[in-house]
Amino acid sequence: MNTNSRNGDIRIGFYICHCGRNIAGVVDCAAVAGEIAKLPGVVVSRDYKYMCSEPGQELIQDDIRERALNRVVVASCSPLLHEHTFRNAIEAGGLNRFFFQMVNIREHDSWVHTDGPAATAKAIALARAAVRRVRLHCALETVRAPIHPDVLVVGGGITGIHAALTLANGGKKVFLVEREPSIGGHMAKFDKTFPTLDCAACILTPKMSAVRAHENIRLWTNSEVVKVEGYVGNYTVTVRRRPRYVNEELCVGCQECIEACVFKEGKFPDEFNVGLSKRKPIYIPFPQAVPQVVLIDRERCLHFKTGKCKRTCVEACADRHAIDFTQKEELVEIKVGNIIVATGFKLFDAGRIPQYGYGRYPNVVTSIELERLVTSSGPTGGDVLLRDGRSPKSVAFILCVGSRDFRTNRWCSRTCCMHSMKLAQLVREHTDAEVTVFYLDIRAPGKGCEEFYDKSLKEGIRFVRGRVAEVTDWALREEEEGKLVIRAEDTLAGVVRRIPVDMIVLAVGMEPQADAQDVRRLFNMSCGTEGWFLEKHPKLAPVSTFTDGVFIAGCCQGPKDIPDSIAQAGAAAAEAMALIDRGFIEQEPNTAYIAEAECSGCKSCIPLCPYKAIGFDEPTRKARINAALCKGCGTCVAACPSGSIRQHLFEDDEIFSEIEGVLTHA
Amino acid sequence: MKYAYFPGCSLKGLGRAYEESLLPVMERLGVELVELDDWNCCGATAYMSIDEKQACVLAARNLALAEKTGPHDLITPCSACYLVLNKMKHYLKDSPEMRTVVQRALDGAGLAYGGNTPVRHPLDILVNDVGLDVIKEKVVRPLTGLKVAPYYGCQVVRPYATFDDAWNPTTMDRLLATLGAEVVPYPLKTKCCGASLTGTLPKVGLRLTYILLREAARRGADVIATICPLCQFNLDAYHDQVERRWGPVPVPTVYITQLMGLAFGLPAEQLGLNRNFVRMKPLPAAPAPAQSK
Amino acid sequence: MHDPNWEPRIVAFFCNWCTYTAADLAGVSRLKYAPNVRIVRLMCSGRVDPQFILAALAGGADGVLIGGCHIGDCHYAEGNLKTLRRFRLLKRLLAGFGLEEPRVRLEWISAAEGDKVRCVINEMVEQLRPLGPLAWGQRHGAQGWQAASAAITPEAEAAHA
Amino acid sequence: MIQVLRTVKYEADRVRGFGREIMSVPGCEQLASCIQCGTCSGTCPLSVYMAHSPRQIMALVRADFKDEVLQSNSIWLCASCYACTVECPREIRVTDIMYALKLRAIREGAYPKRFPIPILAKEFSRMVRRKGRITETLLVMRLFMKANWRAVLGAWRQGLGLIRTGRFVILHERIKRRAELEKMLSSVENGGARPASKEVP
Repeated sequence: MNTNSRNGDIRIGFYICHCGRNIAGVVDCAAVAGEIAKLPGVVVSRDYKYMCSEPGQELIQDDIRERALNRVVVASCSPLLHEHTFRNAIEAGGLNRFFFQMVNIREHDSWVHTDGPAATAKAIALARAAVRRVRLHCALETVRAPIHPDVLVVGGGITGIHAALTLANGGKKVFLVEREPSIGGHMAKFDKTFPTLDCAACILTPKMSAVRAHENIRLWTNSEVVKVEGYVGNYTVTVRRRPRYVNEELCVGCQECIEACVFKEGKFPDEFNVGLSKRKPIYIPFPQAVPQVVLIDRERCLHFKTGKCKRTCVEACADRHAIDFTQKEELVEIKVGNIIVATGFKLFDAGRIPQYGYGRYPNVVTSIELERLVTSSGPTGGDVLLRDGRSPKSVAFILCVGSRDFRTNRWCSRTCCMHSMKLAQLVREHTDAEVTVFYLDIRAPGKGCEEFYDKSLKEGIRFVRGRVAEVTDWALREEEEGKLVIRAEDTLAGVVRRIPVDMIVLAVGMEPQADAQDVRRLFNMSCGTEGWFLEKHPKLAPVSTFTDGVFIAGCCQGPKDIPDSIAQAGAAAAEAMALIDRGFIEQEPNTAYIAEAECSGCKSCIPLCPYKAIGFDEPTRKARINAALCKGCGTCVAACPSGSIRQHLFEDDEIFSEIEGVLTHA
Repeated sequence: MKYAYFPGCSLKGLGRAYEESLLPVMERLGVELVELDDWNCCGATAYMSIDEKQACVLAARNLALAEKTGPHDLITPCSACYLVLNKMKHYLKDSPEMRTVVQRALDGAGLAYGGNTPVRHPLDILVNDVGLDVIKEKVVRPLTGLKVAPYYGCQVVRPYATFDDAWNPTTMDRLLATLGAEVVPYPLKTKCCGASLTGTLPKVGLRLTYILLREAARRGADVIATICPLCQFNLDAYHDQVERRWGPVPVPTVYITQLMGLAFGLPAEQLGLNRNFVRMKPLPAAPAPAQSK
Repeated sequence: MHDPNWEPRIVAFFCNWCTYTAADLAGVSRLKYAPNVRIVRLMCSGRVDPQFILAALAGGADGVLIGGCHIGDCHYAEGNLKTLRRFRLLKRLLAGFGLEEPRVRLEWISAAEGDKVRCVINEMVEQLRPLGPLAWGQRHGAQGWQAASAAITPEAEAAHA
Repeated sequence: MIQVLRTVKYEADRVRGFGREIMSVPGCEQLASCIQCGTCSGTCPLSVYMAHSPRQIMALVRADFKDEVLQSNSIWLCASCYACTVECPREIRVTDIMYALKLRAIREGAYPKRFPIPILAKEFSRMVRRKGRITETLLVMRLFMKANWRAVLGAWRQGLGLIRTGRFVILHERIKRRAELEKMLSSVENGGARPASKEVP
């Protein structure tokens, strides 16, 4: 690397970015450059429109060469966004990448203040601190750590499936962990998909089978991640595999055991059909389930409950011996380099809005219940029926149930407009019912979606713009007797209407999984205020998290339709693959180290380190830090009574100089 | 159990049967009510459209009087008073500016507003403080066979009450069941009766009243139980006008406290039942000794 | 009384993963707050050496704000617990030196809580305003700082766990 | 003949700042978040009688059409049942906004003449001020005399009924310390909700 300096003196280049009007609109950039130019050691002080642009970076590189700079400070946006960019630039200019300090005058200054002079003063203070600090910087080398080539994908919905297949097709070994007994997620329950109306099963089932067949994918259903340790490239993950009481290797999926069960009929609500049909204690989640392995519901199985079952299932399985009541929960530990979290969403509980009568009126159903009703493989064989078996003459959809509502969920769930229009079209196909859709705003921005809206209009589906105030069963007029009555303002016609219908479909929104907070902690991620997993940057790093090597995809990050989920799955797979194929990661050399001469051997630092990176060297009676284990938090540094622990990039004197810098009056 | 008691103007006027039944019922339950000395009108809904500060002062004077009386919760049987007093508490809590204005006004009379007195409705106290078990013990004449539509009205559960659900309240349902009555599912239990308009815009107010009465009749109710003096007056005193317009809706409206009194074996005359325009039929034949439900 | 044009100066130490990111989010969301704070980025609030706080106070800051991840959410497992322990001890010491309570503040602000950054900063500025300039250097000189920092030992911290 | 009405609104019809003024009343801030979903109108038992539905009132307020709002019968038809306030998905306190509008309409005399509801409000406040309490029967009599004396004739049957059931009170209910109350009320006189800033004419 480049030498520290010419003739030993410090030569600093300072650059302040206008960021168009983003910074310059509030901060007087020229004034800041002028002020900083006066500081000792500052050789160049410039303001420029876009420092991150190619010419901006060249400006720095030219100055390094022509003005023999050996330190660079850039005042622009957040270092979390562009520190990497500028470090690369100065490295390309021939300087060690750590002779650099960045000043955040956009996110922390121009965007949050309106008072120009005050913001300018703040920018000067922050820049002065950086200039003082950068003088003390040392040349450092980044550390390379190898990346384990295997990947963990958490969640076997369409997102997880696609991510796993993409990686596996690229030759990477993938562990796919799914909590439910089958992969497929929500999509497996859908009849058709918007806006093309192609059959969901026809496009999903082949992918599910591909997962099962892929030699690079290890599929663990009925399983959950319980512990994650390590860091990018080197994660150790513990997976809990819950027993299905059926041996996955031995079961061939013939389902004769189900036939043979002592329960002659299904008796328990079928999860897959959202309670619209019944299943037995031994069952397969749905016909296309992957793996094609039955499982036993321990809570319902007579053998487990009473110990007095005839065990006709075991008889039926005969010499395959797949049924194993002694199966125990297993904890499996795996090593992976990257993790893709695709844990999806849960549907809003319609009972939370009592005005709509869900749970009180039997013919008020949710969109996913209707989805099962219109599916030919569903509990009614595809007939849309009321609970009493009649065919509805009128069906109403209520949109935004648990969306855009400050008392429940504030966000737009993005898919319900299209989902409801799709279901509305299917209801029209399957029945001769009149269909009315109550909406707030039709949101159909996806490709082909506006056209789909138009198709719905032309097919005679009636649209009423207005949020339904309530659903009741009290009749004011004869035509309302025996019906569910909707009261709503038709906001476009400007009248309040009472509309009697036979069936009401609540388009329930999406919300974060109930255990999202636990999962977030498990993988060291953040959640936004709404509870969705937080991406590293909303635009530039939509599938990354603040933890390197942990990616998010699909609806766990926010509501999405299938194409967007798949796109994110591919993006997350590509991000992981890029890291794997590079083979190593460059770690920020911000590790702690011991100034041995000063260490008193008091050992107070040792218990502080959560990574067990600090050991004690008995012969010398000094503490010793294993740099490979150190993550650079600096807690031990702050705690060392003798001040003998230091931290690269965050040396005490660097921070003191920064403090002094921000406090020195202009 | 002791409470400060804020009757409100209605209970001294059109709604006097409410007070006449509330007091003996509470006494029977061992609940002591001490009427607030020199209480004034809460301001109701009308004053708020005249002058916000004065409306606040009206409410605050009563709350300050209650605080001065002692550390007892304030029981407020009238829905409008209950709503207004609670609303003003919220308002004063959220607006320190208004609080200063109000305190200055109270200063002259040696009163202070601390905002700490809970303002509570008899339903809340009956179910949550007294308890349904205790009430059940006092029932000597169960209302078996009596079909009752529980009508809460709008202002008790909306929007400040914390003791019950704003959309589907159930305290009165449970209370009626405890008395042995058959509770009729009544989806209009919190719908507005239009009382504030019946006098001024009869065409509008009466229709709302009619809808309530009609649905109660449609559901087979013998009687509507209410907890609001305005609702009771509206559903009762305009009953003849409703029937003249829309035909028979033969359901009387009484206070829940009157039904409680009957169940406790108090004589109907003492409970103000004779004040109704539409009289309630005598209770069905005396029940079998074995208590059901 | 102090100069009416006086503005409190606050030095903030924010952890890289939560609070610094939250401050970025406040920016991206264009939330507006008082321009009195100068943020110093550290990897973890656990890196905040009490001497940094003392140096800031001695160097002319009127208040110090420390921001870290919520308890249980620390990027480094439990660095913020150490911060809390250390902070409790420091608060007591500083109280002994007559430092007013609002001058040194610890807040847990997650990466999603941009609005909390705004609220905390605005609130702190308003709390410091009536206190006037700290002028710690004039009150205690360099000795004050050294005495205070000498009292912060691992044993003393452990006592504040 | 077909009746035609020109309904265009000009910018000059707006009273700029009116929407902001209402939104600055404590409790009314959420109006800014209105998405015109119509839940308020749908749940309102009286919206079917209103010249403008509550939703339209919200829109007109936000758009600064002060005159149209204050002259609308809608604000007087609000029966304070709070259904809209409880149901609004954006947590807008519609009822409180109605109060803020009623107050301004009375203050500016903008309500429909001989419309009984604002008259009732005024008579109500007058009686409270004088007596400290309300005597409903007497209040209604006053209202009839002020607003529509013919209505007294229509209500005779009810009046007789009240006398028969002992509910017709002819002596004023009053508090003891009336002077104390009057002093309190007059000390905040002319306060109201008038904003500190000047109204834009």
